[in-house]
Amino acid sequence: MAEKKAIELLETKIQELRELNKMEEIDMSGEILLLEEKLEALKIRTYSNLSDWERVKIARHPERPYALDYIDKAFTDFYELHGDRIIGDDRALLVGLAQLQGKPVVLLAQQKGHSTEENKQRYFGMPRPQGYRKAKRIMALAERFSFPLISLIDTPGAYPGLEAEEFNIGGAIANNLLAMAKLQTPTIAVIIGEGGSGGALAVGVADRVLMLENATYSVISPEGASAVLWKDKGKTKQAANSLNLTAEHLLKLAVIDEVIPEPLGGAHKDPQKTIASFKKVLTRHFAEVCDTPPDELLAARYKRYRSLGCYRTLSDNR
Amino acid sequence: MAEKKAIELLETKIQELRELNKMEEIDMSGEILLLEEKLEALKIRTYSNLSDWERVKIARHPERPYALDYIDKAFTDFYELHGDRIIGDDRALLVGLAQLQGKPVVLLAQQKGHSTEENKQRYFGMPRPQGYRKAKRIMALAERFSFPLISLIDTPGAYPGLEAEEFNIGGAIANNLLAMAKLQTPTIAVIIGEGGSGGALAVGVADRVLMLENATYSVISPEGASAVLWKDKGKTKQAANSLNLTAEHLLKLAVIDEVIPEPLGGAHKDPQKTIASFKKVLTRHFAEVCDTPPDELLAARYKRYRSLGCYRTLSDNR
Amino acid sequence: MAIFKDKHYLRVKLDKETDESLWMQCKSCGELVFKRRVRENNNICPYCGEYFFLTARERIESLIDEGSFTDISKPIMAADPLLFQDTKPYPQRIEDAQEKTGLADAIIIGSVVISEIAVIIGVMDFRFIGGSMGSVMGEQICHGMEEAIRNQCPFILVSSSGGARIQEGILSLMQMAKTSVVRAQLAEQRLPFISVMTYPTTAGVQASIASLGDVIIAEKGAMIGFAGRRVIRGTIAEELPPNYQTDSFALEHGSIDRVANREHLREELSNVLRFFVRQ
Amino acid sequence: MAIFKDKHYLRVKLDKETDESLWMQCKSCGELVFKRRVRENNNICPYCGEYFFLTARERIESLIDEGSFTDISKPIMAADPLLFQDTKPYPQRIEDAQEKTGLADAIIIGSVVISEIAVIIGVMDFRFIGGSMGSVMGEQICHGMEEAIRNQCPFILVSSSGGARIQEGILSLMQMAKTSVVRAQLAEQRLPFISVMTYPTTAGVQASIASLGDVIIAEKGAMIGFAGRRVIRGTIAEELPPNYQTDSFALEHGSIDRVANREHLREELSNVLRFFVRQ
Ligand SMILES: [Zn+2]
Ligand SMILES: [Zn+2]
Repeated sequence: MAEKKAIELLETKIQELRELNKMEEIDMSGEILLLEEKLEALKIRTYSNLSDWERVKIARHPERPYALDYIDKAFTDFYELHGDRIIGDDRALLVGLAQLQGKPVVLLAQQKGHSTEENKQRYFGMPRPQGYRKAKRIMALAERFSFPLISLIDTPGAYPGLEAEEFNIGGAIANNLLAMAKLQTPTIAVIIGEGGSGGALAVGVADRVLMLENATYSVISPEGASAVLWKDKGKTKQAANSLNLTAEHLLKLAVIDEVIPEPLGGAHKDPQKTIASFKKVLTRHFAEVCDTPPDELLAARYKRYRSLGCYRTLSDNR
Repeated sequence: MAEKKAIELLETKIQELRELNKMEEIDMSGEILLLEEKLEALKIRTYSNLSDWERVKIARHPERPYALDYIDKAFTDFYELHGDRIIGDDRALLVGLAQLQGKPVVLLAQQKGHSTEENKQRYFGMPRPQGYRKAKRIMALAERFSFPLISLIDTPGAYPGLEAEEFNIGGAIANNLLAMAKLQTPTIAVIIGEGGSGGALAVGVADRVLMLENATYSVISPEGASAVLWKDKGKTKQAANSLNLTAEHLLKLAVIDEVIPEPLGGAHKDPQKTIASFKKVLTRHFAEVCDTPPDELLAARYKRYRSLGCYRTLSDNR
Repeated sequence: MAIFKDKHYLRVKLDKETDESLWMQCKSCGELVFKRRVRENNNICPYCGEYFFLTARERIESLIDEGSFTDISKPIMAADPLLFQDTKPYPQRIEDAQEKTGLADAIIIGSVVISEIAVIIGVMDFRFIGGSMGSVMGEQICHGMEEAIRNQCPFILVSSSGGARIQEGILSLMQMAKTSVVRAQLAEQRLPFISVMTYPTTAGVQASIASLGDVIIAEKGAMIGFAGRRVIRGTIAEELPPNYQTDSFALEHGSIDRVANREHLREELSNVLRFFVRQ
Repeated sequence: MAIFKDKHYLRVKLDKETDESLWMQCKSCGELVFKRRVRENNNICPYCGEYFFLTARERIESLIDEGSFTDISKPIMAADPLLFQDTKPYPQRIEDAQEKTGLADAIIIGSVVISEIAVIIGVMDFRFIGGSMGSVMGEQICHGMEEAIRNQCPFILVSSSGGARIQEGILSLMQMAKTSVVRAQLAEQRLPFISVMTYPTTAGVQASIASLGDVIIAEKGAMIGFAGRRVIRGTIAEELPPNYQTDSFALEHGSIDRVANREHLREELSNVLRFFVRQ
């Protein structure tokens, strides 16, 4: 905490010196360089050892870039498609066509709101069955036209509510898992913020799963785990550290394929840099999957998910 | 009208004579035979020249056998499946598994209610989107397991109401048409009562379309046509006679493949005989479609629907 | 039926009424407008933005690269299979509609170019017996899709229809199935079908081909739905929301992908087509 | 872990508590009942009809032709990939559950015969950490489906689970995907999958494999849904109907095919299986 204050102070100081430096008669460039080095060192010391709970907070940071920021900057010609053709149009899970490196792709994007009003409309980024069924409809479109499918995942979870249950949200999620298992087109999922349980996985079964450095992906929120396992709302940090929900952990567990680096302190410190980093990693994987014959992709996808899990074999004489 | 009264009187008289005949000392069999012949002649005279409007009334007769009567008597082991997996379970369009001649089939059955209470539950036989989507779900099941699909059609039409519109009933019907066009399994549709426009067709695209003698199948009800075309509610009979909605007409128009005979006066006069007649014709077609390779069925189905319609070619010099 | 003298029988003549006077009064805002100005403005009132009907030919012109239209409609017109007569005989009704519109039936099929992309387009004309779908329209739509398959290009259908052509009875109902089976062929060929719903896209057309687009775009102000207000009130006396069956209702309830203003429809089509056509 | 001495480590021992006394009091009606009578009655109270939990092994016995059960579960048990510790270490929790239930984990896979039809069945046991799905359950379900493919026979899954095994973190979430990809193989092979939902079938299990049955049958009294009452009230303070997430709620809202009483479940399975198995 003290370190963060120091970083802010240093940043202000450097800014001031830069202003001074603009006047012709004053040359502060030496001092500025010195301070910048100090700042960088301090930042590294502060941010490179973030606890898992700190990363949870970064993943949820309200100024963190959301799906549409990536869509605007890393893709071109986003053409949103609306509606599940059945009930409605979910605003927490957007779908549409876009171009990536001159190729058409289908996007699935979980989108949080920046304002209270927007969050109300977007159910705080928690998709309802309408959203998942819209996604499923658009998967069929992707398959028909061999458009690669790219999911941007950022949700606290599927929306918990009476309406969602009435419209069989569990069945909607299950059917998306099945659809993505069979989908005859290249698929990439990127967890850009919160990967909230089944609500994230429902658009996250893919040939490549990438993850921002400070994003999280978990079977339950730290708050939920704290309440369920410890029966104590105060164990949130401990739960966060136990759940192995950061990109670093998930890479080790072979759940994701690559970690997309963020600027020191998190994506919100430099959205532009983050999105550039995102695009760099994404396009590399994109080129790979687009160059792989569909049959191979499906076989590899099957193998990947079939082998997920960790258990011990029992010997007969134990 | 007078003839119908005469028929009833004769029927009562014959019944009385039969009672008398039971007494050992009285032999009325000659008289009975005579009266029965008279009755038969009268019935033929009365019923074989039914007007189209009279057939509409027979098709809607409240004592006419409904889908479940056919299912009970002409099939075995009906195992109903419920729900569209999305919104609800429609009671006007039932689906399930059953056996026909020892073979498993999938049934789609539009079911009217016999009582006010039942009709309320079944929306007077008018399916809602929930029903059409349940049917679509079950078509996929039929396809997966190569179960032939048999539809029993009996509806005034799809349910017109706000909820139905909100749940995109038009889209639901359209998607069923598309699904039935492609369905990789033998399909038979039987119009057993009212074939009410798009609501009937939505389960009626098939390799064989059969129709009870007094059933109707129409783009609009006579009442609707009267109101729309004549702007006069009194033109119902005239509309009925113009619409060509009886089995006889539809056979000529190549919309249906065979007319299933009903007892004189209509199915409700002798449901058992009607169902036997139904079963006889159905099983013949059933055997045929089951013996046809799927590719051939699909090609023939395509050709059938592609060629429906009637128009004139314009010559260049007209 | 003198209008069918040459091969280009489907060429739209200017609506007579339009030519009778130079000015018209907007029914919506009451302003007196110079007709040509309205026409040049896609039949949108320049004062209040109210949309007036476009004829099929006007619609086509408003959507395509200039001069790229070739009429490829099949040379067919309605028969009278049922010898149908309501307040007038069906053949008479057809002849009247042909005289009024200069069209053989309620749809034109064209080979056109939109933003340099060749497409086959079908456009309905509401003036022709309410844009109703009978055997001719069904056949023309199928023909259009088959032409798209032959040319391996996208198919666009602009709907403006109250539903089935009652005067052809069951045969008009069967056009719902007929267009659906050919639409399945288009899907099989992985060719895109863009459905544009305008005022009105209802009943038999909405419950079949119009709802089967890979992408469904509604024109602002469209009416979209299955059962009209009158039917619902007649059957179940239900209270209906003010936006019932409007474009916003359809979007809110997830039945369509997008809504576009008439003046942006061309750009809209150009934007979506680009994804489907490999340059 | 003495219970794993022989190969038949999954054989269910009688629940100790059950053996301590001969009588039990029904929580629902308060009647004192002879335990054996309850057991013989499918764990249904003979007085009020209340259902008590069935162990996995009891469930199997209640559904199959007598003596037809062979345990074909994979010989595996939970690892501790995250070194997870809440109020106790995860390995300890596993050991406690194993001691209590005589099971290696919360599911048994069996090769059984139901009405003379050979099937592979998977049955969850709620006593084992709430029937939660971790790596072992995911693997066993996949193994069961693969055995069904090998034998070209139907697969039945009887769910009783509160959801994912939190102690395995993301790996338990991944079991939803894992079981779904193998389920796709079963579909590819055109083999039937009958999902039976009992009390409770919720969260991760309901939102994956349990909802993917060709036919879904709920046991009367089941709880079916994604988010529990507590979560919903905690998040949005919404009023919930009294039948929330009951079998009747699921049936009414179209999420399941059928509801069957426990005593009819065997007949129910027999009835449905007959359609899918060519004699
Ligand atoms: Zn105006
Ligand atoms: Zn009791």
